[in-house]
Amino acid sequence: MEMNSLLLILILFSSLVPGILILLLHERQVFMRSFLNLLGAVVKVGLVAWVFAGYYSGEEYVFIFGLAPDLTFALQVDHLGLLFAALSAVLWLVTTIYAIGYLEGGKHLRRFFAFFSLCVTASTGIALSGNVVTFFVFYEFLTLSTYPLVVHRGDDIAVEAGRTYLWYTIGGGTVLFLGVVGLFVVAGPVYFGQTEIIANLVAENELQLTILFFIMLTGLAVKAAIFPFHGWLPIAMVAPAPVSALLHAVAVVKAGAFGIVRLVYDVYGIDTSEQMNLLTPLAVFAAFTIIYGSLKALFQDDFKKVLAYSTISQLSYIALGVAITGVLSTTGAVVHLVHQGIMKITMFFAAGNVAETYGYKKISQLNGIGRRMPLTMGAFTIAAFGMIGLPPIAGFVSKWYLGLGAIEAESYWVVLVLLASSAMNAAYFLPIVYRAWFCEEGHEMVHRRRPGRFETPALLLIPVVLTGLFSLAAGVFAASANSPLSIAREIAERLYLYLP
Amino acid sequence: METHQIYSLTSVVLFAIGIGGVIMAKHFLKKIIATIIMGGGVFLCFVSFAQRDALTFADPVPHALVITGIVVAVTSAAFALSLARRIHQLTGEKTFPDEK
Amino acid sequence: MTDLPTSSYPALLVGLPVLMATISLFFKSRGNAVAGLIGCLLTGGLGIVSFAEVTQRGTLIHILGGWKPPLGILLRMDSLAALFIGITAVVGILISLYAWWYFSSRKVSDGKFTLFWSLWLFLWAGLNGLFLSNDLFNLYVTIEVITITAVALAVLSGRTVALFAGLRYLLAAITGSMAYLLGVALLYGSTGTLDLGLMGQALEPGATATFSLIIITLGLMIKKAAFPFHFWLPPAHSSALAPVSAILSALVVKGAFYIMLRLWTEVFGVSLSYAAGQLIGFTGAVAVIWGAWQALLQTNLKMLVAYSSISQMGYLLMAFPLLILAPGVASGSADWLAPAWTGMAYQVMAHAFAKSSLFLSAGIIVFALGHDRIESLRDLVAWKPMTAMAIGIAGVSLIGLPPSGGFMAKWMLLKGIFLSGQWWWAPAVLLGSLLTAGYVFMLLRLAFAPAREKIAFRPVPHILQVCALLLALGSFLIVLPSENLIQFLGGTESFGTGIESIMEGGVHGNE
Amino acid sequence: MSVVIDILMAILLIYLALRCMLAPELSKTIFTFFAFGLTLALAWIRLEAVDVAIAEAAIASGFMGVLLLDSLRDFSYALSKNPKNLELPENFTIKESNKSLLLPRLALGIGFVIFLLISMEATWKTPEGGGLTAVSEELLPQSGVEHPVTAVLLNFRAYDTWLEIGVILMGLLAIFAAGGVKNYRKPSMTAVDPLLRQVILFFIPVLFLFGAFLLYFGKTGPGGAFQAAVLWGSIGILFHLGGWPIFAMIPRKLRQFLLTMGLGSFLILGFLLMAAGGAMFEYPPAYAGILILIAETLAAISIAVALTAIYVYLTK
Repeated sequence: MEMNSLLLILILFSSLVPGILILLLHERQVFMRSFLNLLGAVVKVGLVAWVFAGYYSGEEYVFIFGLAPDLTFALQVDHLGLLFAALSAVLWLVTTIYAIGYLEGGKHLRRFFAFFSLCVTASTGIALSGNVVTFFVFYEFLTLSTYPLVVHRGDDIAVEAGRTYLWYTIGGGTVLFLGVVGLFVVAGPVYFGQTEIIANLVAENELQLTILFFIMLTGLAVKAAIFPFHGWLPIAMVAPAPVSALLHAVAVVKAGAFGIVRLVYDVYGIDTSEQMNLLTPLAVFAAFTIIYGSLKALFQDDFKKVLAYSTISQLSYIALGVAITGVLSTTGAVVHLVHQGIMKITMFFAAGNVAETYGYKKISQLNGIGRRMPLTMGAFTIAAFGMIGLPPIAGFVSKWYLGLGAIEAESYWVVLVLLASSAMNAAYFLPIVYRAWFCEEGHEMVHRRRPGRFETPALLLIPVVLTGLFSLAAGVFAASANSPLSIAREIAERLYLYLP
Repeated sequence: METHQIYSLTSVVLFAIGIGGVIMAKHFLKKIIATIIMGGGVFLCFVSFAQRDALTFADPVPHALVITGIVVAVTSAAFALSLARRIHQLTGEKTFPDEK
Repeated sequence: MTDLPTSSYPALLVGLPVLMATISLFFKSRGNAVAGLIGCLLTGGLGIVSFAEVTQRGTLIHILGGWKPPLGILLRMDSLAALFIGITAVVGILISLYAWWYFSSRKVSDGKFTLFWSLWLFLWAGLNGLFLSNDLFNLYVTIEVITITAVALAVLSGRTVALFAGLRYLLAAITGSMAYLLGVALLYGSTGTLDLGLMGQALEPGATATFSLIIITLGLMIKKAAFPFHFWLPPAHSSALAPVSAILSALVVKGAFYIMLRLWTEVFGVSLSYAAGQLIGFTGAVAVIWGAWQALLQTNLKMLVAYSSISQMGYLLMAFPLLILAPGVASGSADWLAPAWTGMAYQVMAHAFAKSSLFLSAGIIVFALGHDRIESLRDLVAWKPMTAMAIGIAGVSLIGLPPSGGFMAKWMLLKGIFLSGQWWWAPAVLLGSLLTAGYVFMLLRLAFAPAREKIAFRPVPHILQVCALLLALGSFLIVLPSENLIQFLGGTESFGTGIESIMEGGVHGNE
Repeated sequence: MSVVIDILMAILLIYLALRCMLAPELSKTIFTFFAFGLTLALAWIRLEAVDVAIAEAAIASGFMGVLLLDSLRDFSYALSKNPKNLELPENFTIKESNKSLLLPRLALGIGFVIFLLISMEATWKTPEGGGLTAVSEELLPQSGVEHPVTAVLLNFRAYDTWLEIGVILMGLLAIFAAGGVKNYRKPSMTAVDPLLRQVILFFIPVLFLFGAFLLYFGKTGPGGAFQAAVLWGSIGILFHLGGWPIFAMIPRKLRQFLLTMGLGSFLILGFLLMAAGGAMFEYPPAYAGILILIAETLAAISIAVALTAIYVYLTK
C-alpha cells in the first residue's frame, strides 16, 4: 500500500487501536490507560498535521477498499474534511487531558475511555470519508460508540436519556440509510466532489432526487439537532462534562452539520441544489431553529441546559450558511463549524470545572464564581462574548461572514434572524458573566474537590484555558494564512470557481 | 376411470382428512394418528402413479420411496408418541393447554 | 451436469458426522463427549476444507452408487451449498466448543445430556446432506433427519415446557414434511424424475405444477416458521438448552428455507407468477414487523431472541419477489437480481452468526442466574462485560447497522428493492430495522442500568463468553471478504437452471 | 368389475379415515386405525405394490398399532387426577372459548373443501411423466438383484436407505431424549398367562423363519430388509410380552453394537468403496449381489433390535 493511503488508515487507527487495547486492559491499570489515550491523541494530531502539510504541498491522499463490486470503502482528503479532521484531532487531545482529570477515580473508566476513543475514530472517519457510503458507515458507528458514553453514569436518568438519544439517532440513521441506498440506486456510487453525477441526472430524475435530498437531510438533521429533531440534545446532557463537551460540541452534532455541508456542496452541488430549489426549506428550518434554540436557552436555569440550547441554536448557523448561496455565506458556514466547536467546548469545560470544583450546576448559584475561578471564568467569558458575536473573538468572524453573505444574496430576513439571535445570545450569556464577576457570593463556597495549587486541578484548568485562547486566536489571527477562516475561504472559492 | 385415478383421488382426500385431524383433533394420540393417515394419503399417491407407469412391472422407484417413507413416518410418529406419553406422565395432560 | 468434477467431499460431509455420531454412542459420559467434540471438530474442519475446495474447483458432484440421475441420486456442492455448509461448519464448531464447556461445567453430563453429542452430529449430517442434495425425495429424508434430531435436542432439557413445545414442533414439522412429500409425489407423477435439474426441465405448467408449488411452499413455510406458521418456534427455541437453541435458530430453520430457495429457483420456474412472489414477500414483510414487535413485548430473553428469529427469517422471504421477473421484463435488464441474491445470502450468514451468539449469551445468563428474565440483565455490563459486548455486537448486526453483515444484507436487499422498482418493500425493511433496534437497545439499556439489588450469580467459565463473542464478531467479519464472496456466489459453474440463471436472468413468471 | 372393487375400497378408506378422526372415544379411533391400515394394505396389493403392502401391514399398522394400543392403556390411567409439574410457558394463555366458534369453523370448513377440490383437480390433471420403470428395467441386470424394488432400495438409491436406517436409530435416541431412558425398568416376570407364553413360543421360530425367507427372497421377489426386520423385531416384542426381557438381557456393549451395526456397516462399506476409487455405494457389479445381501442382513438385524428397543423404551 502506498504511504499516503497508509497515513489515512493510521489516522483512524491512532484512536481505534488504543480504544480496543484499553478495552482489554484491567480497570486498575490507570497509568497504562491514560498513556495509551494520550499517545493516541498526540499521534493523531501529529498525523493530521503531517497530512495537512502534505496536502498543501500537493500530495493526494486516497484509500479505497472494495467491499462489494460497487460498494467501496473510501477515504480521501480534501479541504473540508481536513479542516474537520484537524478540529476533531486537536479537540480530542485537549478533551482527553480534561477527561483524565475530570473522571479520576470514577467507575468503569476502561469502558469510558475505550468508547471515547472509538467515538473519535468515528468522527475522524466522517471527516475523511470519501464517499456517501463510507460517510454513512462512520455516521452510524458514531451513534453506537457514543451510546455507552451517554449512559455512562448508569443511573436511571442516564439510561432513560440514552434511550431517547437512541430513538432519535437510530431513527435518523434509518432514514439516512434509506436515502443513501436510494441515492446509490439512482446515481451509483457517489464520491464527494463528483457533483456532476447528480447534475447530469437532474433532468430525468428530478422528483426522485428531490425526495432523496430531503430524506437524507432529515436523517442528518437529527444529529445536527435542527428543529423538530433537536429533542435529544438537552436530554443527553446527563453525560459527564467531557462527553458533553466533545460529543455535543464537536463530534455528534458536527457530524450532522458536516453531513449537511457535504450533502449540499459535495454530493448535489451548490448549483444543482439551487436549481432544484432544495435550499429554501433548509434555510427556513435553520432560521427557525436559531430563534427557537435561543428562546429556549433564555428560560433555563441549568448551566448545561443553557449550553445545550445554545448549541442547537448555533448549529443552525451552519445550516443557514449552507442554505444561502454565495462565497461569503459559505465561508461563514464552514468557519463556524470550527469556531462554534472551539467556543462551545470552552464553555462546556468551564461548566464542568465549576460543577466539579464546587458542585454548582445552576446558573443561580454562580454568583461571584469569577473571583474564585478567574481563569476558568475568563475563558468562559471570552467564549460567551464570541458566541454573542463581539469582535475580535472567533464567533464574530463567522457571524460577520454569514451576515455579509445574506446581504450579498439579498436575503435580508436572514440578517434580521442573525441580529435577533445575537441579541438573545447576549440576553442569556451576559447574565452568567455578570453573576460570575459582579455579584457577591451569596453563601459560603465549599470545595467538592481539593483543587491543589490552582483554582481547580491542573488537568481541568489547562484545557479550558487552551480552548479559550484558541477562540481568541481564531478571531484575532483570522486574516493570517492557514487560519480556519482562510481555509474556509479557500473552500468557498473553490466551490464557486466554476459557477457563472 | 382407471384404478390409479381412483386411488390418486382417494389419496388427496386422505391427506386432507389427515391435515384436518392434525389441526382439529385435540387429543395427542389423535393428532399423531392423523399424521399417519396424512402419510398414508401421500404414499397412496406415489403408488398410484407407480401403477400407472407400469411396464412389465410397476414402477419400482415409488415403491422404494414409499417403504422408506413409511419407516420414516412411523419413526417420527413413535417419537411423537413418546413425547406425548412423557407429557401425560409428568402433567396428566392429554392436549395442548391452549386447545382444551 | 454429470460432467462436472466429481469429488469425495460431498459423501464425506454426510458420512463423517454419521460415523462419529455412531462411534460416540459407544462411550459413556466423558468419552462420549470427547468423541462427540472430536467429531464436531472434524466435521467442521471438513466443511471448511470442502468450502475452500469449491472456491478452487467450482461445483463438485458425487454420483452416489455410480447411478446417474434420474435413477440415482446425485450430491452437488455448488457455491450456494458450499456457502451454507461453510457457515454451518464455522458456527457449528463454535457452538460445539461452547457446548463442551457448558455441559462439562454443569456437572450433569452423566444424564441425558450425553445424547447431545450424537444427536447434534446426526443433525449436522442431516444439514450437510440437505445442502448437498439434488433429489426431491432425498431432501425429504434429510429434512426428516433434521426434524427428529432437532426436536430430540429441543426436549433434552426435560422441562415440561420444552416437552409441550417439542411435541408441537414435531407435529408441525411432520405436517410440513407430509405436505412437501405430497407435492413431491405429484411432481414425480408429472415428470418421472426426482432430480432437481431434470425436473426443472421436464415440468410443464398446469394445475398439478401449481398445486405442487403451493403445497410444497406451504409445507416448507411451516417448517421454517414463516408467518403465519410461526406458532411453534418461540416456545421450542426458547425452552431448549442454550447450545441447542443456538443450533436450532442459527442452522435448522435455514434448512427448510434452503429447500424452498432451491425449488423456487430451479424447479418451479414455469409455474411461478409475479403474484406468487409478491405474496411470499408479503408474508415475509409481515413476519419482519410482527416478529420484531412481539420481541419488543417479551419479558424473557430467550423468548425475545426466538421472536427475533421469526423477524429475521422474514427478510429472507422478502428477497423472493425480487427474483421473479414480471412478464414484460427482459432477462438481461434485471440488474436487481444480483443484489437481491447476495443480500439474501448475507442475511443467512449474518443471522446465523448473530442469532447463535445471542442464544449462547442468553445461555450464559441463564447459567449464571438460573433464569432469563430481561429485567435481570441490569448491570450486565459491569458483571459480564464480554457477554454484554457479544449481545451488543450481535444486536448491531441484527439491526443492520454498518459495517456488520446485517448491514450488507439490508443494503443489498434495499438496493434490489429500489432497482426493481418494488419500492413498497422498503418501509417494511426499515420499520423492521427500527423495531429491531428497539428490542436490541432495550437489552443494552438494561445492561447499562444499575442493579436494583446485589446480584448473586454462579461463576461462568470464561471460554463460554469467548465463544459467544467470537460468533458475534463473525457477523462483522463476513463483510471483509464480501467482494470475493459475492463473486463466488455468482460465479460457479452450474446447471443452466438455478443460481446461474438467477444471476443472469431471474425466474420468469408466466401470467 | 375391478373398477367397482377399487371404488368400494376407496370409499371404505375414506370412511375409515373419517371415522378414525371423528370417533368420540380414543379406543374406537385406534381400532378404526387398525382397520384403516389393513385396508390400505389391500389397496397396495390392488396397486401391485406387494412390498409396500407388507411394509404397511407390518410397520404402519402392526408395529404402530402395538405402540398405540399400549399408549391407549397409558392414557386411560387415572393419572390425570393429580396433575403435577404443570409448568406452563408464560405465553400459553388458555383462551376462553365462550365466543361463537361458528364463523372460524365455517371458514375452516370452506377452506377444507376448497383445498380438497384444488388438490383433486391437480391429481386428476397430473400429466403422465412416465416414471422410471423403463430405466430401472434397463439397469436391473447390473444391480446384482432381480427384484426391482430391492434394486432401487439397496443399490440405485442406497443412500436414501442408508439415511433411513439412520433415522430409525435417531428415532430411538430421540425417544431416549424425550425422557425414556432413565425410567426404564426391567420388566419383571409378572404373571403372564401360560397359554399366551406357549403361543408366543410357537410363533417365535415361525416369525424368524418367515423373516429370513423374506430377507433372502427379497433378492428375487417382494420382501427385503425392512419387512424381515419388522418380523424379527416382533420376535423381540413378543418375548417382552411374554415376560422374557431379552432386550435387557443383552449386554450393553452388544446392544450398542447390534443397534449401530446396520448403519455403521453400510457406511463403512460405502467408505471402502470410495477408497477403492468408486463413488459411495458403488458396488462392483460382480460382487453386488453378495454385498447387498450382507448389508441387508446386518441392517435387518439392527432395525429389528431398534424396533424392539423402541417398543421397550416407549411402553416401559
